[in-house]
Amino acid sequence: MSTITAALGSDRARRLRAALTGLLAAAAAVGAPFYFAPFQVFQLTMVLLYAVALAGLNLLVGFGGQISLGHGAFFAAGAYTAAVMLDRYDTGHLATLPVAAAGCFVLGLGFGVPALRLRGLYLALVTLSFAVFLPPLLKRLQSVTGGSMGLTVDKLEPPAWSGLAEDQWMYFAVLAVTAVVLLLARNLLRSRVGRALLAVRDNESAAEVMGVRLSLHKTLAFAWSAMFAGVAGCLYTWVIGFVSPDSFSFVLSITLLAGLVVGGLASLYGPLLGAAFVMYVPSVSQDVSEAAPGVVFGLLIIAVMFAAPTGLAGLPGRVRGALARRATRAATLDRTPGAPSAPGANPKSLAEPGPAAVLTPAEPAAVDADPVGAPPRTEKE
Amino acid sequence: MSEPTTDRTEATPGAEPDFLTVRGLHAGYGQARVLQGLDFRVARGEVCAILGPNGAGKTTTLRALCGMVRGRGSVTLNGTELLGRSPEQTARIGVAHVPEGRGTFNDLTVEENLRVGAHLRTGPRRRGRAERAAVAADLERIHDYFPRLRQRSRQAAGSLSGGEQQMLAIGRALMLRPSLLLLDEPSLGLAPLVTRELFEIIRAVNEEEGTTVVVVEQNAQLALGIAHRAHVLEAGRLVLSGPAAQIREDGQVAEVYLGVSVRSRKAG
Amino acid sequence: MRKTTALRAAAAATAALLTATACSSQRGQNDQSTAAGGACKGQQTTGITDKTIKLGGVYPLSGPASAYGTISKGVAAYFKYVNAQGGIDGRKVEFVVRDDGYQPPKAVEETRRLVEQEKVFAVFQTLGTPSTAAVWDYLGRQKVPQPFVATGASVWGTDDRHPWTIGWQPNYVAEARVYAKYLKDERPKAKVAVLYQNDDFGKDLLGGFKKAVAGSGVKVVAEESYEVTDPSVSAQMASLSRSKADVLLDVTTPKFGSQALAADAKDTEWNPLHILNNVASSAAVLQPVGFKNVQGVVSATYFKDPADPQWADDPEVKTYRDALHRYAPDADPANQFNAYGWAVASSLHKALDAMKCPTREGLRDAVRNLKDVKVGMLLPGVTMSTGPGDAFPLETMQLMRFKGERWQLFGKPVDTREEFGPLTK
Amino acid sequence: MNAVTDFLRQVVEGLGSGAVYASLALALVLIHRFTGIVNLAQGELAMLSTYVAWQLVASGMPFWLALPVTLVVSFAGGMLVERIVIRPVQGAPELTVVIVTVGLFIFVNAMAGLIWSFTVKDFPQPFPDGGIEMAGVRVDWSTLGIIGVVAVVMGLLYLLFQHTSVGLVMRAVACNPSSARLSGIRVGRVLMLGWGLAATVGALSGVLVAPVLFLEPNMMGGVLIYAFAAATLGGFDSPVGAVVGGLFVGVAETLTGAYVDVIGADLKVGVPLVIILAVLLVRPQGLFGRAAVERA
Repeated sequence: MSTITAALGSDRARRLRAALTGLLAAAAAVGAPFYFAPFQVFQLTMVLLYAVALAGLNLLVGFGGQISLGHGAFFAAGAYTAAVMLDRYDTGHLATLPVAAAGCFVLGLGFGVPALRLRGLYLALVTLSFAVFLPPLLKRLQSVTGGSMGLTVDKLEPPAWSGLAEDQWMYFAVLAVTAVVLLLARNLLRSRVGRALLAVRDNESAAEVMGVRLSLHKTLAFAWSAMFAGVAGCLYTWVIGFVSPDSFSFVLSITLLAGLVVGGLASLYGPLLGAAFVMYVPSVSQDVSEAAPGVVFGLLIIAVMFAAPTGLAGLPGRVRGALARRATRAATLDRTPGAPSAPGANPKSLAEPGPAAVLTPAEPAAVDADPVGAPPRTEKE
Repeated sequence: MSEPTTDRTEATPGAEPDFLTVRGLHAGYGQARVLQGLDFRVARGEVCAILGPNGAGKTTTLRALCGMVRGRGSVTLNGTELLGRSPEQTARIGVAHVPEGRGTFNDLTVEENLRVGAHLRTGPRRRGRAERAAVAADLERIHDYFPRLRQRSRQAAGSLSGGEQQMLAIGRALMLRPSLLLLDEPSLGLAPLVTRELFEIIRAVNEEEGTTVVVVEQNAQLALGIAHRAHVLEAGRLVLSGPAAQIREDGQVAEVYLGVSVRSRKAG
Repeated sequence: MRKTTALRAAAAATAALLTATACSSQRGQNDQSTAAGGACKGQQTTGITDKTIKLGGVYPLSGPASAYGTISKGVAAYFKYVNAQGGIDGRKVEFVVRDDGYQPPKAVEETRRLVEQEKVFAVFQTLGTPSTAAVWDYLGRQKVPQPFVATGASVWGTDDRHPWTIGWQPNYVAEARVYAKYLKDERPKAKVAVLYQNDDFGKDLLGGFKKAVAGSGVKVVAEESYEVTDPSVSAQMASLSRSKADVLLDVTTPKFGSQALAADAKDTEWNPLHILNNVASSAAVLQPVGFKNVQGVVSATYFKDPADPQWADDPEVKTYRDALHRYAPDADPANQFNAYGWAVASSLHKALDAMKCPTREGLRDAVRNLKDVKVGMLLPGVTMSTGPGDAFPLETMQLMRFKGERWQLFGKPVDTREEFGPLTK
Repeated sequence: MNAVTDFLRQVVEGLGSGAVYASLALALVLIHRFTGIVNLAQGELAMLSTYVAWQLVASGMPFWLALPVTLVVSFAGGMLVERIVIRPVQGAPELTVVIVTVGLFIFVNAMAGLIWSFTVKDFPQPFPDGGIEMAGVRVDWSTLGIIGVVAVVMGLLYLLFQHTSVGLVMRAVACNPSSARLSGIRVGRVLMLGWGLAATVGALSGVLVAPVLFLEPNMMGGVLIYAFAAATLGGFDSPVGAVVGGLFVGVAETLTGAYVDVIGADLKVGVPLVIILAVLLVRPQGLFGRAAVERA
């Protein structure tokens, strides 16, 4: 009984601490634009908008298990939707957001259908092709997109009543959208859709047997994911005020994927870390080596993957795990009390049937795992 | 129900009682500790059955022996320590492990599968005519044990039936000319008739080749039928050890530890 | 579970913020300093003192366009050379280079870093049309001069809403006009096939060419584009060869220039007059193709190619080689991009010398009021001129033909202003 | 020139680019087959090998000596890359390994720029100038040479895999590494061997295409995308598929670029992709890929 109270107490304490930290983080996020220089506020704004795109990609790659090398294209589609609306129809910034989101959602649905038939690499290639194909297409549609010169549009201006500087206003606008999007992503994952997605990722046929409507969920995952990327693109147009086809080459798509993996797949806050990585590390690389920033940047990517194969988000867990293992080794004989399944009768035996933890649930999963040191495998379908 | 029930306990070829010695074996996956300290011995030429319910640690025991999972304690084969070695190293010492789920090379043909088994002898540095002849002879021998493999020699392993794949997996393991053969659930997913055929062959191999066999089985009755000795595992510990016949005869013990399979035997 | 996630998110956000803080502890902006008195009263003096002048440039040091990154080395070498000579009007130049990887959002970030954190006097060169277009609004609003951008798009000179930004090199339309005039004079009935890069550079040049030959007997009969991401232009060359045109106008960047020249040389059935645009006209582009394969190729230029033996004894080129050797030992003096950097930096030197006030406004006005300014690295006869209604410093080029192992200039320098009138939108 | 000759000429042109794609696709397929990952840095490693060859030739070594030296160096280099860069993330999620190759891509590209600058280098053409006339169409020796070498490499790989014990072991590892280990195969060494082989094939690819594309650090960047497409079309597991896929992509792209005005040279990159999508929707495993074999 006392343990339960203690547990409850510690649970409450933990919740309290978490709520406090959350409040602190919110306060920090809100206070940041007043503390930092405008240039740094701009950098933070960029981190947030990349995080939106990465969160979208995470839905697909991290939770859906499908690889997309073409999210830069959805990003571009969102950015161009906003830019064209501002340039030709003078709609005002706010109106561009739902249109870009809806447009990319539909585009994602369109891609989601063929994506059903494709797996792994094949899907990666088809999406990559889309990313490669989009810039020349944008150039071709010169009358609308401004061709290779791109479009310069107005940035988001603060209204007079706010009393904020341009950077601060943009930061808050992007922060608001990011917060909504990240919450949406979180709820999406906790909803039936999300659980279905996870089930599909972990075991497709089993999920199907369970009655998950596979095709629907996979297609929807693509659509949501594209929508997030489109929203990020729209924010990009608000913040940068300039779009051109060559801003959205396939390099962007690969950068996004790299950012996601570096940040941490299937983690809710991995996208934030990944976005910070793609935003800050290139400049850091230049500070290290002016002659060849790429050398440093490439090495840093590899180094992070060595240190944290599951991404930066997984790093604390890995460290904790390593520490725990060390602790376990130190106290091998310490046993968890478990329900003894052996009968009271102690038949003639050479070994002693002592009480032991019931490890049954742990084993099947572990047995499925590849043995130590086995190379990673792709699905060979 | 006719079964291969000669009592082999007395027939234990116990020239070297300490061929395989397991002492204080602990093993697990990550933070999950599965084996909590095992001690047992297997004599040369003996068939040893490891029995127990699901999750007792049977598979883990075999994996620790062959190096697929890391273990602590001591496992010696003919005086050589096995722990701390990788699977490829234990294979080179003479341990052949037929994993659960068979682990055949499905894209390769049946004959290629068997040749991979002989790879250690046909490696880059040993390509003499004598070796090639020896491999051919071994192939012939395996084909004699498993005539069905001969017929399917050019077929892809992936196209075989479950029983044939299991035979192929054992055949490939034998191509290593192992001194210790580890079999993990050979009956899994096979029809009863096929299973019986398979166990007959395992017994034949043991008798003719003198290969020491450690077999893990859910189907206790079958395993006890060919084993000399048996160990019963529960929750990572040995709860019962003894000559196979004795364990088979002890109905109560069997029922408690081995569950359904024994009851079904009684029912049958 | 839920709370721990929130906790982690909070921790991540805090970490990100801390990173940002760690990246720079400088705060407070917009504290522009202004000149104290005299005619220059109230003008911005950020980044300039009596002893120093701080300039910043944004170049692609990484990424797909890193070939152009070396321009910054030419520029930096010039400033170091000048500093060793006592500086510009007694002011030592500090030149800060940032890398944008040829990505516009990065260009915005790095330009803002230069302006807000480094507090540079002027952003001397952004490279590439997309990167320049991404920041010129910002620099205009901040009233920071953006002189002599490293792109030849005509828009820098025709636009009238960005007084703080100005180009330098002859714009692509002007270059197209030089070729158009040459063809109209020499081959009035020429049928022209065009290979061009599918971006602002290729389209600007092609568009300018078409406009310049409009109404004459010179006709464009075939055009093929390529993307910078394409591996090669051989398919495009095969298509163009079907047109059987008399002239091939080759609007490419160096690697594709080499490929097109090689494809032309290989094609024995089609032997057009090959006009190679200036960007790809370096001897370094022609040499890999083999000099025997590029005889008779025509191009136009405005500065001295350091790889060309005819300038071997030119005093400015000698100075350039020595300076590069001393101040940028890892840069190849024969690379025309280094020479370009040297030329544009020395042009800025002249503009800074011409400032009436040592202020940002002074520089803005100075670059728009140049009168036949001579620069050592420019060809004889090519001078910088700007004025009201003319925001193109260089609009003169001279034709050259490849003979033996080097380019030979021929004809007089063509002043496209005189020939075609001022360029407008 | 009549329409037929003209068409043939475009086909030959397409085969020429196709052979370039095919050569790199072979290397991609090799690594994928043995390790199950896509090496995005494959093109850059090939470029690096080509620079090695260039450096050797530039320092006075005859081409036909520099070539085998380069291949040996590349083989060793490929093994080293596996050991140093890939092995530490073995067992990590597949995407982690892919991103490591992205890092390697950026690193190698920047390194080459640092060492050899971005100035275009000329690379000796191993094949004679000129070509032969066939049905009024001139086919360059270099095109024939690339196709020939690619065909020979493909044949050698086939022999290696199907008729040698090393090939058998490599296929066993590709098929089921854990069982291979239990058969006493040193899987780590076999994986190194796979990377070494792929790097060698890649080096050959680089050396073959360098005279046509001209050597600079970004030489293989564009090729990689097409090679990726070729490998996908071919099924990602089959060397034959990679070569057929490469040639197909090259021809399809050239023909549509030349004959379909709406598409033109700028959008021709979309053509092979549409075809690939169509093929994949009918055969998700690609033209030559194996259908899924249910693992028991």
